[in-house]
Amino acid sequence: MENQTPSKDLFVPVDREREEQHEIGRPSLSFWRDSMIRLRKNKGAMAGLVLLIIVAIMAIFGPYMNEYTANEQDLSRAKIPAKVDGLGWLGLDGTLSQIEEGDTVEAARSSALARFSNDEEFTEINVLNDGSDGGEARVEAVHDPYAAKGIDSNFWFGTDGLGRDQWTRVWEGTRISLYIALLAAAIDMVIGVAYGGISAYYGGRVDNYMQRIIEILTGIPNLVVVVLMILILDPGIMSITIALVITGWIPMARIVRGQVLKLKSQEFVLASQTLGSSDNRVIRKHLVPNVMGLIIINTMFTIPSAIFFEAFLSFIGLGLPTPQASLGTLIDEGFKSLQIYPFILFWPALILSILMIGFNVLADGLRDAFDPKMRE
Amino acid sequence: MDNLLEVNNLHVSFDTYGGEVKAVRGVDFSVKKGETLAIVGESGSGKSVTTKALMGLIPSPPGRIKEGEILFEGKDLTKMKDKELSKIRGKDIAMIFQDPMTSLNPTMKVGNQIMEGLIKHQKKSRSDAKKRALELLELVGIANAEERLKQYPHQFSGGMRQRVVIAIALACNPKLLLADEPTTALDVTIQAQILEVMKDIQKEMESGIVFITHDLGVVANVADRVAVMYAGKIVEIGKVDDIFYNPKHPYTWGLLGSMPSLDSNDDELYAIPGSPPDLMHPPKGDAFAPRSDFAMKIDFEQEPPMFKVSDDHYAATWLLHENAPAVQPPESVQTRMKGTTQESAGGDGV
Amino acid sequence: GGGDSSSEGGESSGSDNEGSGGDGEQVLNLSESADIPTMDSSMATDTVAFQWLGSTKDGLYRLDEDAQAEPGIAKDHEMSEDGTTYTFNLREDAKWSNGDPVTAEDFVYAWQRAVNPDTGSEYGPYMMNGVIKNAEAIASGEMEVSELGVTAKDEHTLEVQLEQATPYFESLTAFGTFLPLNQDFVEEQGDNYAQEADALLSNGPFKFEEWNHGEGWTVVKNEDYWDAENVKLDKIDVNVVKDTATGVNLFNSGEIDRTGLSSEFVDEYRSSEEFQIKDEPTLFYIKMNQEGEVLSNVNARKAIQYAIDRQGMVDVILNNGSKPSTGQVPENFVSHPESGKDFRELNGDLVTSDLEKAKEHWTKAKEELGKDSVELEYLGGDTEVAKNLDAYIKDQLEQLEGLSVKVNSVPFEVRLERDTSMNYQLQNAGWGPDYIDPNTFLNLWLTDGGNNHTGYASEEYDKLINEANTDLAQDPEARWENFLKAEELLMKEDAVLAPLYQRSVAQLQKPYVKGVYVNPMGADYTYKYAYIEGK
Amino acid sequence: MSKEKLLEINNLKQHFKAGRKGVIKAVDGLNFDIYKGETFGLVGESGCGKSTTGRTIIRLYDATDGEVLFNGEDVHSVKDKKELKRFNREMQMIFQDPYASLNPRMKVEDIIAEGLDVHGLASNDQERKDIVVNLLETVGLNEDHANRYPHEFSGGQRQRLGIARALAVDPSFIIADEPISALDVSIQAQVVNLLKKLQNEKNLTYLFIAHDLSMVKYISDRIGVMYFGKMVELADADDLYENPMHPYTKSLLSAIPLPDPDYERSRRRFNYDPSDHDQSEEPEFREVRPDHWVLCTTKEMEKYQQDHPGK
Amino acid sequence: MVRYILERLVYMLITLLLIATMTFFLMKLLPGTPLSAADKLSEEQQAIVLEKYGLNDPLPVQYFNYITGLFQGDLGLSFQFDNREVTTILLERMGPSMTLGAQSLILGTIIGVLLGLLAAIYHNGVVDYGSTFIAVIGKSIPSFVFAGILQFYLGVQWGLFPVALWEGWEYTILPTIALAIFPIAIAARYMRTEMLEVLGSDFITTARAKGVNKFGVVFKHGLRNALIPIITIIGPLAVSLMTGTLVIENIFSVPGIGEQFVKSINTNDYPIIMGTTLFFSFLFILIILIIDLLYGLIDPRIRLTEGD
Ligand SMILES: Nc1ncnc2c1ncn2[C@@H]1O[C@H](COP(=O)(O)OP(=O)(O)OP(=O)(O)O)[C@@H](O)[C@H]1O
Ligand SMILES: Nc1ncnc2c1ncn2[C@@H]1O[C@H](COP(=O)(O)OP(=O)(O)OP(=O)(O)O)[C@@H](O)[C@H]1O
Ligand SMILES: [Mg+2]
Ligand SMILES: [Mg+2]
Repeated sequence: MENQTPSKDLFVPVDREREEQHEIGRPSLSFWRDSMIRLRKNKGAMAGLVLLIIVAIMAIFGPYMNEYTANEQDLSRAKIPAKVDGLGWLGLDGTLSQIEEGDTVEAARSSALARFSNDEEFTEINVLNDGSDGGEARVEAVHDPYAAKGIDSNFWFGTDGLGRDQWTRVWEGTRISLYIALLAAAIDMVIGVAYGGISAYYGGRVDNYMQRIIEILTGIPNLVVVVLMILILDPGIMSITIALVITGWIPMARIVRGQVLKLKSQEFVLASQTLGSSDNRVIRKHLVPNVMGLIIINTMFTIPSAIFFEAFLSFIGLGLPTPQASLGTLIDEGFKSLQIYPFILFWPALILSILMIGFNVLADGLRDAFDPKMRE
Repeated sequence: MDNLLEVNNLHVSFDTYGGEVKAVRGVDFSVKKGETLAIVGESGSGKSVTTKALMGLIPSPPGRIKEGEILFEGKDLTKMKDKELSKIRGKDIAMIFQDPMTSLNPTMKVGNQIMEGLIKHQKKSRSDAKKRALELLELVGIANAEERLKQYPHQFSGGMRQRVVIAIALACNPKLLLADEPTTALDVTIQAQILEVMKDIQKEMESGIVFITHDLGVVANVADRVAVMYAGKIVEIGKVDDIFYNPKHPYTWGLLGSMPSLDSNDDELYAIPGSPPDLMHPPKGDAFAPRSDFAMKIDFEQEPPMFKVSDDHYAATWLLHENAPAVQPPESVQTRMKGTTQESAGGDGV
Repeated sequence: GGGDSSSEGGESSGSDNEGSGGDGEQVLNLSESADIPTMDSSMATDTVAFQWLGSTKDGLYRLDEDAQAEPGIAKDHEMSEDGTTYTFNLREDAKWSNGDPVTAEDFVYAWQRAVNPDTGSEYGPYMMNGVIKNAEAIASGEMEVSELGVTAKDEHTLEVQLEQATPYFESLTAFGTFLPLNQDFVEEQGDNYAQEADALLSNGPFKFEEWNHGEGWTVVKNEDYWDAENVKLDKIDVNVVKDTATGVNLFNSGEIDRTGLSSEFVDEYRSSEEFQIKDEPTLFYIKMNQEGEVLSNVNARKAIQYAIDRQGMVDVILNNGSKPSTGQVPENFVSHPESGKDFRELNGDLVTSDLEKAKEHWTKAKEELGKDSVELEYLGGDTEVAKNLDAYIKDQLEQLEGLSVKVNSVPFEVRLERDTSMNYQLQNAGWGPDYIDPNTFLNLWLTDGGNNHTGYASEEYDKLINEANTDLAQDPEARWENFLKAEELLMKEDAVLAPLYQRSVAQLQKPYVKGVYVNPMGADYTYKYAYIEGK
Repeated sequence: MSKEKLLEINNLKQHFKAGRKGVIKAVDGLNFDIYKGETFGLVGESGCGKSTTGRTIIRLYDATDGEVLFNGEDVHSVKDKKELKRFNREMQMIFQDPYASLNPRMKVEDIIAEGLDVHGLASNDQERKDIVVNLLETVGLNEDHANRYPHEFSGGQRQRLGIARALAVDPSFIIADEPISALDVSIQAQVVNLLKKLQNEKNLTYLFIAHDLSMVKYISDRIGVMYFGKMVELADADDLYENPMHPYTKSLLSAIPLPDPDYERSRRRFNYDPSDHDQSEEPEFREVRPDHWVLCTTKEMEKYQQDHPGK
Repeated sequence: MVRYILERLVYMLITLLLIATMTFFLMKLLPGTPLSAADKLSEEQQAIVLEKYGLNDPLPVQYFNYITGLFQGDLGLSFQFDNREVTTILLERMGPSMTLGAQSLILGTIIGVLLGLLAAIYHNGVVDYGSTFIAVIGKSIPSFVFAGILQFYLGVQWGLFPVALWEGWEYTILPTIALAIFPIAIAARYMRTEMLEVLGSDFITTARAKGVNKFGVVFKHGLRNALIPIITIIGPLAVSLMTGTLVIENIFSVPGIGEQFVKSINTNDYPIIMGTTLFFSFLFILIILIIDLLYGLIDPRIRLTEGD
């Protein structure tokens, strides 16, 4: 303990203002700002957000960044790979290669050449193994379709089976995928939130009936409903959206219902009721703002599944009409030539994966950010 | 006398987004065999963190013991690895938590929860462990013990659950029992029963108890000695009678004064104004000064040391300094003192 | 073969290869794209069923390597002067796989069953109405089944009365619906008939040994077959494989001996010695609904005919050996009765691709219609190939100034319905032959043709076709002339349809598979003479 | 104290459905009056139906049976929305949990002004703001606090906000449902002092629910003790403490720990066993002594009267 | 308990009846006819054939017939597979789908739960990020792409497993793996969150205060509690694995029910569509029931409140 005695004049009572005593001891951060701070600290979520923003920007401006349009076809330049000046080292040099084996180098060479319609002029042949070690001869043929077809401008993502520019198509596809996802999510949010909210708020019999309806709806397999919808309506964005909306809102309704049930017996809601607030006011001012965080998060999770679902519909042939393309249809199309023209699959799959990862990570981050329990 | 537990200059901090929370800022106390030390203080003053630190249960990250030693039978617990600690936990030092509703595993039979520690620490066979569990349940006053062992926590009422928690803590005859607000969640009547159970057992086993609460009534009931915590520090410590009948720290006055006594009249209660300080930025000087009616200039500049009031009564307030003006505690506190005890305020800085 | 008007691309590819085992094991491993819906010949409607009916049963005739009728159960036949009565002499040594002899009664029973409305057969009435006497009346329930123009003169003599002379009747009898049925067995099995491997009787080269629905089936050589000595394969193992890539993977890992290729795979395997192209007489074309304002204009239709570059389409999009189609009767399908020249060769390219001409016609059409811009809806299929194709066609057609095409990709069922109700403007459609005669392609466009649905009504055309089927039925050359003229009228003058391509199927087949015949109709392949060599 | 009845509660029952068949009789036949200007304390163990009583009175629940007369009018028979609103202005409630009772997404100003908005008590924004500031000052907070969110406040301050919200509509009767039990000891006194001050200033009537008997005794004029949905004893605060009659009341009183070690060392606890009662007849709520009511049988009443001879 | 199950079963019947009714009428909205050769038949001819299937009766009559058949366990005859009983077809096709579904569910949950556990134990460490990454990837790659890649590399290139077809247990390996990736992702993610939450709860501290070590805390105390919410998601997951496996069934040539279902939709085979829908719904409701019972098994608190 201290030995030197503090000076005497310090021992005088202080007259404090009472006001001061009521000063608030804790930092003043609003709920949202607090959440945002937490979100910002979450590197994964921020990376996801940045990726999403980049993809969204590209979806808007990408198609205008080169001279091609999405549906401009030219069969003579079909299926050529991506070429970006200066990125040749990344494999974006616009060449195709094929490795063939044969008993002799010549045999291998000719079958490798046949792969490129025997276009010797623009095909370079590298002998990988001349077969002198007793094994099969291996020959790699590297074909330059740009040179062969005299194309002087580059296709950044290559072209598809109809010679359409993949760059433009992929970004327009992204647009459609994003549109489908957002629209579906929005309507799903509206229906799900309203349904769950009403069911929980009015409770009792209303709740009972509404829950029975949900149970029956969930009893019908998703696929059944969607397929029926798409068969009855014309296929297209609208029917896909409607199909999504018909079943997609159920999880949201469940979540909102659970949340509202919990909130509804919270004392601040009771307090509002004792003040004579109408149901309308209680819902608007008290319930909705408090489930909003959860709704946003859940929507974030809905979006990737909507994108996925659309891709699945394309796979089973219930997707968009031609020549419209979404990332789903592009991937499905590209998947068919995976073994021989992998680049057709690669680009849309890359963008889709970025979107998925972006939404998933962001959703995770948001959930952590909005959940006070995750505070650490 | 040999101390069972000795805590010296304990500092515990949490690293949060907002910065370092200095939850415990230099705490010293000791507990002897068979003695009950009560720690009181308002919410957030660092009572739980202190006990958790004793058990090595501070969640890390974000928490860490910054400084200090915790000597249990002479061995420093802060230097031990988790493995060694887990041999002491439950065996030599046991803990009872505040909320009986959440501190039992809902998916495990009560019997198994009691037996778990026995099997681990005393290497008992299942049947021996079960016998002991039966004994324990009877000890804490649960009837039909045999049947109860096979039930799950949700089949117990709150009071019974808290008894189970106590039984778990007592399973291995611990030398030291840490009870963190063991009755706060309970009704007064049940609380009284639980306190009785605890006292009986202590008598039988001679264990030392650290009893945390903010209910002064409970303290008066159970404690031999009392430590008053404020903002991560012990501000006054002494025998239970010293604290109740001769309190020296204005915060202790505040606490005592804000409890109406059954025979008090209709006057205004003495209320401690304001709210506790932000532990992320603890104020300079005496942390209680901003809320104290007796604050002096020095309180805002220099931290008060522990002044000795009597051999086992210390308080950290400048009011005990020889230069301080003599002040009288508020009236409601004075009535409590009943004039039964010693001199008026004033003492020597130590 | 069954008229296959379904959408693009359903390759039902078999592939064969020896199974396991060393030299001489005569096992063929194949895949089909779908399960067999039914093995009941009266009820069958699809290519898979007809394929395996054809492999396990003999009708009166079967098709040989050159798609000519060769004797099956019938040794030979006589035709009456007027061509309306056929008398078939059946072989005596033909047996069912349960030992019963195959008799004329079996045919009578089978054919009557096929037209009996109680049976609910779809192909029975379709194949027999207007061909076999009284079939139509029986099928609509107006006449007793026994009135059908087919009678067993004795155990091995079958007499068939036709409504009118039908030059292609012989090839028709090779079709699945006309296969015989063992009445006792069928009735004994009742509802269970043709549901499982053991509820089937075979009188053909192979018989069912195992049938796991959805998964595949196995047929083995039928030792009771009258021509068993010419059957070399011991066993054909068939698995259902729906996905092209899966088929290719199975082929490469040696599980199956033949697999179909989609265009993407063609590039990869074109240089392989296992690669082959199988031509089919199936045509695809754009139907144009003349009841619409724009398409009632012949110049507009001609513009559409001319606008499409078919070569690029088959080379790049289909990429499977399909050929541009320039008429409405396929290449290598029928040849002139005298000269033996191919129908297509004789009538030449009725429709060509010529953008200049297309634009001329289009300008004219716009003038006549008094419109500057036109939007047309195009009904396309919902498969991937179809979508690519439709996107291409849209692009091609939109080269015509002021024309915009809205593609609506719908499932096959929906397209059919909208076809029937004529609720379309442009439509991608296809047709495969039911028998080997130009008539199977050309009678569709009769004014009251059940499948016309284009609004095309031409007295002249009707007269040409009807004449060919009645007055000229016995005069092959004159009949031929009529068909040539009719096709020209249909395609060139009246521009009813815009032809697209004649389908081929690209596939991989192991080189050791030999002796498999490809048929233009009915069963796609004949395995009777197939064998494994050099595996 | 004028003995004018503000609230009369007659045979109030509130039963909840539980599960398929079960019924929880949370409140089962309560009878008591609350006089103008007094504080009526309601105590009892957890789950005995105190909150339910409060909430039923203010019509958060529709009563299963019985009536609640407020100034002679039955609250529960009012169906008209306007009439109801009138009651809402007269009767207000302060809740137990200072964290759950304030909407975390609303600013303090809007929370306090909610009553003004609902009843249209402020004609313009300025007036609304003024009233809010006034209220904040009444409960010991200030203008600066109006723009903050609830979580920026400590428990005691939050409870003040709850009080300010209730005061906004200028009620004459306030139900305080354990307004202090979630608060720290040092803060409890602040809130209790505030409630007392307001009562004096505005002539308020309180129904004060708590299980902490020392605080109840301090604040209440009369106290009712509840046990399993029934009122077992009702008397003046001092009378109840000095002459507890019903064994449950005795046991409750004997269990309160007091901050006095000497007292604690000598305390004797009294255990309540419901089966000790006289089983010969249904107990009824009887006036054993003037203004001292106990739930008892006639035999028990006689015994109580002997044990506690009149004042 | 028995009473509770019986009650649920009755309720289930009612739901199924409603679903049957709804699908029945939806089916009538489908365009086209179930005739595969519709384009070849005249309208009169089509009418005759439809008559045979009873499709020309007035709607109420058809409905009545269908529902009465239903009560006798008769789902009708398939159109596309002439004369075959829908029940037979469903039973045949169910086997492979259920096998794959069950295998992948078990594999997926076990791996997923382990991954999630590891992530929770080594919270914010390399393992955590690794398992999160796997989970995100698992959710982000379309299953047909994943299946195709598995088939090409593990089957064709490396010859580890059969490429496709359905001829024995080893043929289920690749499709099971392909299907399992989604449950792995989901289970891992939920497990992590739940486990973190559970690890922060009071009874875990109690256990640690008893001297239980980290391992014991996680497995003896944490797992069971963390599993409770996971059970909830397993229900719908199980149903979708056992029914919606169309993509995988196509790619691996599995004779399953999902593939059959889409085929039926494409051919307007009403009886199969309805039969399958009812079967799917039945499965769904059944699984929900099982899950509810399972809850009781895992969570003793629910046992008392629900059953008696
Ligand atoms: N995990 C943590 N992270 C950050 N801060 C923490 C953590 N645990 C405790 N604290 C802080 O440490 C301080 C002391 O907390 P402690 O739990 O010891 O209080 P207490 O005295 O037990 O209060 P109560 O009476 O409410 O239990 C508080 O300010 C609290 O916010
Ligand atoms: N909305 C409700 N539905 C069903 N039961 C209820 C409801 N509200 C309260 N109960 C039950 O009614 C009984 C009385 O509850 P109440 O909340 O009134 O008790 P309390 O005396 O206020 O207890 P505490 O001191 O814990 O606040 C309890 O058993 C409770 O479970
Ligand atoms: Mg604590
Ligand atoms: Mg309460």
